Amino acid sequence: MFNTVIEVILGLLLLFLAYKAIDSKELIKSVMYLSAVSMLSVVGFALMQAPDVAVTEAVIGSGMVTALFVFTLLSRKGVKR
Amino acid sequence: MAVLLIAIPLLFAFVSILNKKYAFYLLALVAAFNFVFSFFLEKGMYSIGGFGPFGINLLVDQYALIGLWLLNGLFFLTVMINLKASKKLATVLIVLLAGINGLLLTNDLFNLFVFLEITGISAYLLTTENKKPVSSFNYLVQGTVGSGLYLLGLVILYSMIGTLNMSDVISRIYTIGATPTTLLLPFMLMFIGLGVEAKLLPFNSWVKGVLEKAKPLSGTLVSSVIAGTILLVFGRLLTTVMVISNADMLITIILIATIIAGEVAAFKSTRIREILLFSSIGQAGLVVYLFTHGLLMQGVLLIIANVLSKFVLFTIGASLAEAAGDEVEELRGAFKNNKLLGIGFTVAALSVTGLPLFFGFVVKLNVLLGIFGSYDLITPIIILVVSLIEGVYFIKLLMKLWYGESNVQIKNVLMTVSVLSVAVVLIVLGVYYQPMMDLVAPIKDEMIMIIQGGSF
Amino acid sequence: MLNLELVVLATLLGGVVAYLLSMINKRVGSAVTILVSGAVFSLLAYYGFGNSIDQTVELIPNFVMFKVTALGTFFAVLVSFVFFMVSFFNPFFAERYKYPNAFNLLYLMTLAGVVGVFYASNFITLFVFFELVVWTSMFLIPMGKGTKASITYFVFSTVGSFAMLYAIIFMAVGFGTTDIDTVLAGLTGTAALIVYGLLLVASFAKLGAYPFMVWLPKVLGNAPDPVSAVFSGGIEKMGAFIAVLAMIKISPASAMFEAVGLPVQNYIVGVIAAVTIIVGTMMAIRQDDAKKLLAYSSAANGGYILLAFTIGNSVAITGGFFHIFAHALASTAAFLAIGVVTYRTKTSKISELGGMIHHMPITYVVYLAAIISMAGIPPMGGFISKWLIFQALIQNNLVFLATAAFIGSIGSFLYVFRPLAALFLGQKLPKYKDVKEAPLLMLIPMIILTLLSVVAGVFPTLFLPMINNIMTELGFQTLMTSGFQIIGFNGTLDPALVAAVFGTGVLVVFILFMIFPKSRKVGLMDTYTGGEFIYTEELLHYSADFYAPLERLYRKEPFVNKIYDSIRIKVEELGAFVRYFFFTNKPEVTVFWIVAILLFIVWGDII
Amino acid sequence: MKKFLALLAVIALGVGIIKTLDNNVSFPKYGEAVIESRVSNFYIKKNVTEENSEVLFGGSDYETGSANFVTSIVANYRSFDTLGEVTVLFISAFGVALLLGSKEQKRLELNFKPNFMLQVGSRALFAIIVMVGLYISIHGHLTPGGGFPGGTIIAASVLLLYLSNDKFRTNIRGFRFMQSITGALYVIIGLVGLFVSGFFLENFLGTGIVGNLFSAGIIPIVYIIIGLKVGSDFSIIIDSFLTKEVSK
Amino acid sequence: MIQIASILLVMLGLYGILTNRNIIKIIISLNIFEVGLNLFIVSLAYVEGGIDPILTSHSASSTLSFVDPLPHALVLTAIVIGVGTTALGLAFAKKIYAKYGTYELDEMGVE
Repeated sequence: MFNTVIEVILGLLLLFLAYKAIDSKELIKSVMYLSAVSMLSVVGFALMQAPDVAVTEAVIGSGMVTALFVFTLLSRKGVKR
Repeated sequence: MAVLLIAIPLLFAFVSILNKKYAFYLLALVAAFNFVFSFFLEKGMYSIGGFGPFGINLLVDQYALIGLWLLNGLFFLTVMINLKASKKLATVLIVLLAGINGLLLTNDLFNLFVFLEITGISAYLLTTENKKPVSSFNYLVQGTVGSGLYLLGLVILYSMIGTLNMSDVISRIYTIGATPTTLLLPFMLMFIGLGVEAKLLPFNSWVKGVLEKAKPLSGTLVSSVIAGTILLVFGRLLTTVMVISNADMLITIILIATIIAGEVAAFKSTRIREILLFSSIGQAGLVVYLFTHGLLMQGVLLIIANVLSKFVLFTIGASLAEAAGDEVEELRGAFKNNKLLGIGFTVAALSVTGLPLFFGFVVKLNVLLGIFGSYDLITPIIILVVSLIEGVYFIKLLMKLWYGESNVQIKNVLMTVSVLSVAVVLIVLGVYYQPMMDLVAPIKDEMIMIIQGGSF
Repeated sequence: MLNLELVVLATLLGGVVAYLLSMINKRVGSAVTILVSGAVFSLLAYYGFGNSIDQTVELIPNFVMFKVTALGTFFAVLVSFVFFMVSFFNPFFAERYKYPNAFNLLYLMTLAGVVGVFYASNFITLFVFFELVVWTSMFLIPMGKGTKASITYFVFSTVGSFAMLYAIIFMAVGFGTTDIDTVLAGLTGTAALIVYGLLLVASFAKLGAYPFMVWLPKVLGNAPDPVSAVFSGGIEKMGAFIAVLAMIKISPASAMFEAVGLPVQNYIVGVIAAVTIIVGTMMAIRQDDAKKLLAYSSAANGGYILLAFTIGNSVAITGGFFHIFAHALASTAAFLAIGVVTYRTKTSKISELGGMIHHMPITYVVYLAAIISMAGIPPMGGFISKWLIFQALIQNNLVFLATAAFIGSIGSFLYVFRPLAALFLGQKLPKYKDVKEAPLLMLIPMIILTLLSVVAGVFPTLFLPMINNIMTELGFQTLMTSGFQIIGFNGTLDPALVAAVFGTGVLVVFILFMIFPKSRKVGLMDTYTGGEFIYTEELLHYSADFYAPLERLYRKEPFVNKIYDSIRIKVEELGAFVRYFFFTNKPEVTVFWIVAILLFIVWGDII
Repeated sequence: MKKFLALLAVIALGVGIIKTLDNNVSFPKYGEAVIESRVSNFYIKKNVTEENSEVLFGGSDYETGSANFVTSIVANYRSFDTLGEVTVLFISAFGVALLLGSKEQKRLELNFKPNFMLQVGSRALFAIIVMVGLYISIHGHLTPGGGFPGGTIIAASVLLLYLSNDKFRTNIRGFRFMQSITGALYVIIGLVGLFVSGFFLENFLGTGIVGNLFSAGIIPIVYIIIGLKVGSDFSIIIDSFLTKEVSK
Repeated sequence: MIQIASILLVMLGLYGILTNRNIIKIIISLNIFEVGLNLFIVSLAYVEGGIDPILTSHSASSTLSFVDPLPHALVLTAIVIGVGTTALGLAFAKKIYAKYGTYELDEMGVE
């Protein structure tokens, strides 16, 4: 029961953040939303008893990928942080 | 032993980045090795890690062997022809070679996905030599979506039947009593996913950008070698895995549309590379059509004919376009000073058009006989009309390239030699085709036998 | 004993030899073509009529199967003879071609292909050689002026050959074999009708019957003259061969057309043939280019051949074969004559030429003979065949077809007279004052052809045996002859007598012409009009708008051309549409289609 | 408007797919997957090549001694996939370097002044993080994680150095060397298996006791190799992203 | 629920590619596509009340009900391949930006 509640919340949150990531105007924001999405997906993996996947996604998916996105955006001329 | 065809290239690829200077020699070495070694391969099921049907297996049957001989050979030729271009991309090319061999050999659905990605990424990198990053990017996006859809379909299939081994799929499907309706979604997802790579019609908006300005190396590889590989994979899947489906109507529509659209677009086009790429789209559609209608042998014949002639056409076409310009008008009489290349080009074009004394004619005859054999009287008409259109624009092209004044000069002995040798192969196969027939005759029975649990 | 496969292979080999020799010296290579085609002709003629050809040895792989028939021999000998005759011109035209050595190779390949077609015993072989001829001759055309013509040629003959291919595979799947005799004999019912129609499409496409007439003038007008001669004398005849297969060997049982006692489909073909005759004649009348004129006339003659086969009784069929024979000789001769003119003057436009008779009398005579043979005037071969065909037409009281044929003949008088009067007669242009008669080597074939067609007109019974062989082979009774007389349905024809009368007439006129004082020859420049002397070279003989009043009746092109153009445009528009919608180098297009198709799949049961 | 339609379409498609999967009788509902009918059953029971009624923690000499089933699949049963996957990472790292690092490179200025503590601290952290990465990699067959996260963590340590210091650049040639050598080693291990016992990537070492560090045959070795390789790949990617071509 | 959400995530990814003309956005959409895909694959492995597929001292026997480990392995592969593709795509993005000075596909003229 408790599990299902968490799953529902998680799912809705995932969809919301994903939509924001696609829809938001500023690139840096949508990158952040993306990393949030993958962070939440880590929770999902954990819920589904997949620790290996969770760890990997946490490190690679939301860590490395986000870093790469940020660097790409940083390399723009005159980008403000 | 079959794994050496993949492992050796990978090993060389890893080593090749140590020293950029020698990378090219490694490439030449490994390409030659694969070409030669594929002839010493005996048929059989090669397990990896020794886990039998539960691990990953490489399957070497007649089908795979034909593909290996053909594509490794052409890969070697292509690399040798474009020495300069290959030097920069040596590592990518080696990995691509590994990917191609993996695609041809693997007997595991997920392993196929991995090799699809390897081939895809190396192909994206290959297209960077055209200096058109946007096109390459589009190619990457669409390729990724395609393979993602393939993965989706494959995991749905796995969760239904619980195995990834191609040879076991059918038997498991029967044991769990899956119906065409339940299998429709996964099969269609896989079909579309591969269709993106195989440039079937609605999914191929990447082709134009990638090939319309392609340099000889990437153009030949993408349009001839990689296309042939993907089509062969398609054939294997459609014959051994995706046999039960009730979307035949939809698929047939897609494929017929592909055939017509490709040829018609080529008819409209006035640039040599566009003409070639559109015609190759049409041919791909025809090949997949044959596969979906169980005409494996004819499909393979068509692939062989196409890959060979597209190799010749694109090598010459791209180098002409690089030398003088894309528009056919600018190339008028380009063969006046390059008679040998012109002869090779002519032979290949006539073979694609399906005129006798060339291999294309034998293939066309078999294709039509096969389709008629399934009591289908309409499709032959479509195919004939389409190949009339094809003939028209190829003849137009030939006439313009032969007659006219031009001072284009292409000096590349290696290219001339290899192109002419392929042309000779086309002629010889067109007259003495029996050996080739005997070669491709057993492929379908072998596949069926392996599905039914037989072994060599 | 002569082996056919050896002949074919030797011809191809000769082509290669010619190619290699041409690299050293163009004329030597062309000489090789003369030797090879001559050898082929004489071998086929000697052994073919001696019925001692074997086709057993298997040198070419197994889809090539030969079978010797009287029909095949007739066609093969005739066509190889045409090739032989024409090949005499090659050395002279050699240096005008873009790729002379390739020309020699392709010329002999075409010859090999044609021979293969006529001796083929199964349809696959037939088709292989048919297509071989298509693409080799296709490369022969643009050696001259335009490259567009060869594309047109490819389109039309490919339409034909694809129709035939469809029929072939239809039969192959049905019967499990493609052996011509067994298959054609076994056909019944609708299948027979389908095959009949498809084969006839192929034959129309080659003969240039009405809807497919477009390619003839383009090709024969633009091709180099020897090639035009080969086309109208030789390659077109493959269409007649296919027509024989379709109309005589298949006999689709269907509703009879009571009024004329013909099967309906035969009558339809007859109508098409009639239309071909009329359109061909009328178009020929208004041509200014002599070669285009001859092209249309040979299309019209193809119509006569078809007409003969539609009637289908022994007289008509004999007439058909005889017409094939006579027209092959005549049209080859005519094209060669025009070839001589263009060889000397670099043009074949009637309005630009005149008075050639003074420069090249022999050519003039050759052309005269050829053209009256085409028009069916005695004492030429064409007359005999037309007489036979008219006999049959009247016998079966095919009124409409007969009328068409008559109109065609009358029209042919008109169009043969035009180049005669304007090109050979008429006034001399100073521009061409030092034009000489053709060299001897070019005269030889023309004279041979002329003599042959005269003999064919005077003593047709000399040539009837080879046709009678075919008739017996096809199971018709042969034509009744007595001495040199031919016995038709109503009344007999004594060609020798006719020729004698005709000859005396000509003789008398000639004598009178000699006796009476000659009119003073006036050069082009030393005359005046309206009190004004003439300083510009312009032709005053009425050649430019010869039949202007008649032509005003049909000013426009035949509308089929427009149809073909519009088809081409439609295809191109479709191509543009496809490119705009699908090949747009945009990822979202792909994704859109993916989504759409998946939607169709998952909601398919609802939609 | 267009966007709305597109959204509608994809949602309709999603619902349709869910519906189709739901109607699909042979497709297991969420949480009702039957392992017994899948090949993974054999992976868990470890009786692909031999017969085990039950695999116990601490038992010894199974066909693969990995306590972590996922690892046993990744690095043993389906190790060939992993080789391909490593190749994908390798070729994309190479490609990124090829695309971005064509000319002479110079460090991208992030324009913020790290204070002394941060710089020193990051140096200190570097070693620790590398240790952690290696630890995770080598314990892949006992605990969650394994080569890929471990390698990424190693790369993260490099990243830390980059961030803490604007002037810093790693020794790319060293990483390239490591990348190449580790990749080659992986293939060579496979080939050794091929020549020792006839199967590519055969687990030719003793598998030892389940749960011990030194067990599971080649799995720890493979995983440490993968860790180093992934680390170097990512480090190269990071470097090419954090540098820009010298603008003349 | 997670399964449904994951499928919808995949669809959202497609939606992103469908509507966005910005390179970075397209790559982000690809990533969402892949995240959804991975979630879906893992959700196929889940067994009600199953435990994580690792033998430890307190889950010491293979007879217990584990979740399916094979999809996890597939997902590991898929994640790494995904990050490789993403890195390549971002490299293309940087290249394109260096060439055209923008990420908007519409603003860089026809290729």
